[in-house]
Amino acid sequence: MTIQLVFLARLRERFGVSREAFALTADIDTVAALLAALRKRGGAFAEELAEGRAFRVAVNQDVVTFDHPVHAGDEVAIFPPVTGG
Amino acid sequence: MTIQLVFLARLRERFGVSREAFALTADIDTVAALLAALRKRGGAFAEELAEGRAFRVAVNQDVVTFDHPVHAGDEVAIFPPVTGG
Amino acid sequence: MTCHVRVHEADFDLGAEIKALRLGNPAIGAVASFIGCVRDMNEGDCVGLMYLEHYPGMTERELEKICAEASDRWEIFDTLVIHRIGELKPLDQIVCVVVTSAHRGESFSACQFIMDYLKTRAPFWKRESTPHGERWVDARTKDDAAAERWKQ
Amino acid sequence: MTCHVRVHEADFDLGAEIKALRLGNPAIGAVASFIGCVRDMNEGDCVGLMYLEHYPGMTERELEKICAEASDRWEIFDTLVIHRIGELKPLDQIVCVVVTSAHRGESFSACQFIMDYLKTRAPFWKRESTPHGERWVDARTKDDAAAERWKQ
Repeated sequence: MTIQLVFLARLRERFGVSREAFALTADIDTVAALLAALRKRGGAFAEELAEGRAFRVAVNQDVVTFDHPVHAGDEVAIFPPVTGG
Repeated sequence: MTIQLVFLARLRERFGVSREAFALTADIDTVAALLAALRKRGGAFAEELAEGRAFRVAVNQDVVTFDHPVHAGDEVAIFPPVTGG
Repeated sequence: MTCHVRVHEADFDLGAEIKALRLGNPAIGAVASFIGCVRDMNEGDCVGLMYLEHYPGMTERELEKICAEASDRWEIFDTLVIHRIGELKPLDQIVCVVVTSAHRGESFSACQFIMDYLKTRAPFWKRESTPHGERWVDARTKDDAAAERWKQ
Repeated sequence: MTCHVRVHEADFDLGAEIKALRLGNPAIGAVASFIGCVRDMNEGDCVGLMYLEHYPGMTERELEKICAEASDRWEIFDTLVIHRIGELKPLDQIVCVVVTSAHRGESFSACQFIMDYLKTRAPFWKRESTPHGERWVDARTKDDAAAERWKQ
């Protein structure tokens, strides 16, 4: 019952990690619930993922809204607004 | 008291001439008057330069409206709508 | 802002032209370009050969005026227009337009503006050879409409 | 319609890419293209180096989706997107987009659409080195506005 978390660019630097396995609990069934759990870690997580901060979430490489479900085996990426091109 | 007439593309082919010296008379002081004089030649000139036909006139390489003056020494080009690019 | 206009029979190499335009200007962030090519079909007929006539002198003048108008309207660095004349065949390049600027919106708009005005104002004429014989290409009202929208 | 997407460190040659796209398709009458380059100034600071990070896998997917959307909206033949990653310096090419079509309006619109969507949806991030140190580039609201107008 784990998911792969992926952090990119400025968030990867701030969190000091680019990829981690995250154990889902029964109450973490949406992106919103996952974000709440990550915020509880405090520090950079609480700060960068606070409501109103500009970041995006992709589940299995598709950008989603925060009510999107999260299932075991998913790859969930969190990253700043994109700046390529 | 002459001008240089220049005919291009389809009009050059229809008139069978690409460039000719044209002697101005006192009554030919505008593009409109010049066109009237050319129409009097009949044949392809009357046909192609008839009112309502699509052609353009440039005096000294600037496209002009038919009320534009014509002076000795001018280069007056008559050509179909352009189709480059 | 520099405006480069060339009208000749020889082919061109867009990549090399862009390299030359960008040379030593690190303020350029955007390069928009366009190439027009000879198609093998037009108005439902196969096209074997195409002949491009122009009005020497006026052509260059008109293209320079169009580029100057573009640089009055948008913040751009360089404009380049190359238009070929003479005999061309399907797949040949006919024309290219390149515009450089700091940000992309300006070069995109200016490049399209120059092509739209070139199509309706630059004195070039196409004659095509088809199975039914030779014919002068008719001006398209669609091109007039494309140029017209820049007046709004 | 074919969509070509490439994400890599190596530089690219726009002229050669266009030649390869056009090869053997005499129905192509128009090729619109765009190159984005590293500028030596951004937000008022000198930029010495730039580093481009991306999200492997999602990047290619997203670019392919954007190209597919473009070909749903306009009658176009091929789309090509090349985006570089890793370390870049001023004057380097970052990205190119090429679109081919029969007539110019379609390739111009599709090319600009792809760039606007790439800027707001493709997972790339820029980090710049300036005299004040390293910084991640902020997303521009102007880019959101550029993408937004295609929804009308």
